[in-house]
Amino acid sequence: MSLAEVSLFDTVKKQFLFKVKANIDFYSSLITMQVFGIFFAFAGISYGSTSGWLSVTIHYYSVDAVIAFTVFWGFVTGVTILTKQYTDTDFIFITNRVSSTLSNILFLAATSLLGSVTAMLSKYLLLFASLYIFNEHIVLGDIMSAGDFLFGTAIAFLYVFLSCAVGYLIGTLVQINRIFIILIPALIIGSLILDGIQGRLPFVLKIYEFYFYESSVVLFILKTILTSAFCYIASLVILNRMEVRK
Amino acid sequence: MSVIECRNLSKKFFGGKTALNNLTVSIEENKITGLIGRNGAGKTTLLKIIAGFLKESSGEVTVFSERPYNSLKVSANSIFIDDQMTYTPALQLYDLLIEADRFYPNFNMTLAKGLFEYFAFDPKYYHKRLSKGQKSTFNAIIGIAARCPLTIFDEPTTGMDEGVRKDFYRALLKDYIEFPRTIIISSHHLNEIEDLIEDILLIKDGRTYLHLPITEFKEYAIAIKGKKDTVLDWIKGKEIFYEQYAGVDTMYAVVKNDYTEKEFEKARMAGLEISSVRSNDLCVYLTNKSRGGIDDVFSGSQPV
Amino acid sequence: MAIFHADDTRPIYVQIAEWLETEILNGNFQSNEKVYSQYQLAEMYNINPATAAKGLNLLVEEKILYKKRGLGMFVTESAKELIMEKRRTHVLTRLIRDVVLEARRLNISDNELVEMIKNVQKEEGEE
Amino acid sequence: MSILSFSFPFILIVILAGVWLVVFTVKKYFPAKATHWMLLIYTSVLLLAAVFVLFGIKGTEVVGNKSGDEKGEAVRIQGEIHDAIEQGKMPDIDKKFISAEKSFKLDASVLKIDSDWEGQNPYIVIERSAEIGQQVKVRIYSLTVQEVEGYALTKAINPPNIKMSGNLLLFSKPSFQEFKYAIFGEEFPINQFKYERRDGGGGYSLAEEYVIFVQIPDDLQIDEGDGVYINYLN
Repeated sequence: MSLAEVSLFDTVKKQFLFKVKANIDFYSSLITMQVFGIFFAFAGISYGSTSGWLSVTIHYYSVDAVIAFTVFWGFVTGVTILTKQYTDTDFIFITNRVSSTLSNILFLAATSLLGSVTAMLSKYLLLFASLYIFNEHIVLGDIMSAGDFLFGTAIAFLYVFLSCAVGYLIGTLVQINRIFIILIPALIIGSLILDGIQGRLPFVLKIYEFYFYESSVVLFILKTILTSAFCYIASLVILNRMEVRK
Repeated sequence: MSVIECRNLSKKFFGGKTALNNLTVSIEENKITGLIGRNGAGKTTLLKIIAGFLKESSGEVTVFSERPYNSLKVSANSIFIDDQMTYTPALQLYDLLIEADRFYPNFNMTLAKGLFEYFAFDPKYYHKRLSKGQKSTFNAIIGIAARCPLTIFDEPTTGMDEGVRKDFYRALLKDYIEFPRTIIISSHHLNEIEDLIEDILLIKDGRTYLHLPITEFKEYAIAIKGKKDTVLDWIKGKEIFYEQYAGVDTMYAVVKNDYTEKEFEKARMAGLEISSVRSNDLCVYLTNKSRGGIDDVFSGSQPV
Repeated sequence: MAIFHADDTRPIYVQIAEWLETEILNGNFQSNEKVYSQYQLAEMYNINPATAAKGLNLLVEEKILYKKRGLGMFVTESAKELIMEKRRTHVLTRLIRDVVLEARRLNISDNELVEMIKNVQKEEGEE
Repeated sequence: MSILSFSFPFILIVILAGVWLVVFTVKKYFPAKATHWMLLIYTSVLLLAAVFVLFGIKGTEVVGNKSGDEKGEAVRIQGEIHDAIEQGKMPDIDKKFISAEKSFKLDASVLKIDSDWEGQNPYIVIERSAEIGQQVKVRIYSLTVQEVEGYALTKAINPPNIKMSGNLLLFSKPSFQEFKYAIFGEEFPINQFKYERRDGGGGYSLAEEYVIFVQIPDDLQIDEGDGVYINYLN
């Protein structure tokens, strides 16, 4: 019997399409997270004052919450996609660790993109509600322009994707040993305490600033893409050594 | 040509449990091999190493001349069916068939559909809601229809009822005749698969105990019954697999069959009854830890 | 290899060989006619084709069948003869062995046994 | 609106149509589960909202310019008005600062001016004029600056009410007004790369100041009420 020669590319493609169909739980969690974020944004901060003849209510909206929730979703998804339930499903059909990881990355990228587009679009939902439901005057220099929308989506995507990558690496570590579930938060809290005692700027904050205070677009793209790449490569190196369907 | 080669293959698990211990075996192309062994003999571990899921601790293993661990080539040309298969809960049974068809190059969708309808599966049902037997049946359909050059069934009939088992084995045989491939079936019920298989691979304590054609295995041992002294005299120096005593001095023994026809004549003349041993019983005798079996436990622990 | 007399435990390939012999005896297969392939037999008996092949090879060894490369197995000219001859000797040997064993259990001497056989022959002849 | 912004709603409609088209054509490969519908409805709602907003938004609903100019002008006009009062050149003040203007016929010889605006004494500047004839002209100059998050939203504010009954010119507080403002912060992924970071926190502030300029005939007598502060130019 002649053996089938399958290419990695072909397998990754098949597996990606399979995951788009199979991993629908992640869409549900994405929507749940974003709807939650939108409610947060609606509730928002409201400020009102009334003098004898003037009543002013100012309603602050921001989709930052939606984006932040999406970033968090990315992290959780990155971790979850490596749990036994999902990897076992992978290995029912043709795959190896490389194709499994590559198709995971593609899936995470695709859903991150979806997530960042919907997160940015949710601004229009807020605008809609503000205009037509709450009859508010919108105080704005400009409605988000097409350019801003695309740019913002791209940057939001990089954040979500980075978060997925970090989640993926942590998910990998957790697959090696459950102890990391406790160890990683412990390390973070420990470093916070230690930095606090020594009066330094907390390490975690430095990481935060590293990405969130970067004002050069090019540097930001480099930072996020390189970090993501590092996380995925490290995961792959580890996963290559790990047994499946134990 | 051999499809699978294992040389001094060992597998130690984290925590020190040795599942395979210097196992050497070679499985030839397009044969159906029955992998037999007691619980914990290392059957599943061996199969999972062959399928590339687990990594060998030492020794050498090749499948299609390639180390199976993490090999895309092995994955593409083999399928591993067991009762632990978890499919994505998002897809319905029929969609799972479509996915399998998309992945496996030789997948025979007509056959899969035919079996799917024969076993009266609901296309819109979900795998995790199936009963144990139905799950096994569905997995078996995938396993047969995938037509992988290396098809591995690890206890495929778990939970199936008698009729379904028969249907499954017959379907497998028919498709094998039409599309020969290397098949390994593990089971602890040899009698179920003895007609189906060509070779038997018996493993015990993580090693190959026997690997030979099933037709030879059936003549591998004989049973002798008669007066204890006569029997003992006759089996002296032979490899004894099993012995049992009944009545005052009747003895039943199973020994390795390397007697000549003349010797059998003589034995009969001496009043010994000679018979063949059922393959399944022989497996049990061969893989028992002690020669006497469960009775030893009771005879050894007389109340004081 | 029919050393085991309990028929139900005889290897399946032996049973297949015997069944084919019967088919030939009954005239279902004539000389130089093609018999079932190992795959047809495997399907009919629900067994592994290799086992079925062993049954066929048994008959080839006994010159009841001959192989044509790439075409299959065919019945030899002398097949019927050979089968009848085999069955004759086979059945007779078995019966005689049973008689001898039973006689021994009943403590009948060899001479007595021979005498008994002669008597039977005489009775048969008179009728 | 740039061309890109203008065509944006169309792009969104095309995307929406595309999503639905893909779903319907690949439906057989795409088992419609609750999640898929959820996803579909969710994206559709978002896209529809976007279309509605981008097509339906009217200039009046989006208020506010960056307040720099307006605020600066308000400050400038305060100076100008004070100068004008001192120099008696009130009519020269830019017309755009007039937030209300009214004129009344008057037959009486005495004009009573008062205000019922408690706690606030409108500042009234009176100029006698020979050419005006038998009437009273009132102009209200608004120096009010309403600021929300750094946006000046003054124009929408009503001026004080002016009423003439008999020979009483009465000023009262502006009619009740309710403002509901929505402020949309810029998303952090966009905000991050802008040098001028709008950190918000401007909140809401209202600095009200009106100067009421009344022109009367030369011979009219003024009876000052308690609720006003009057300054005569001549």
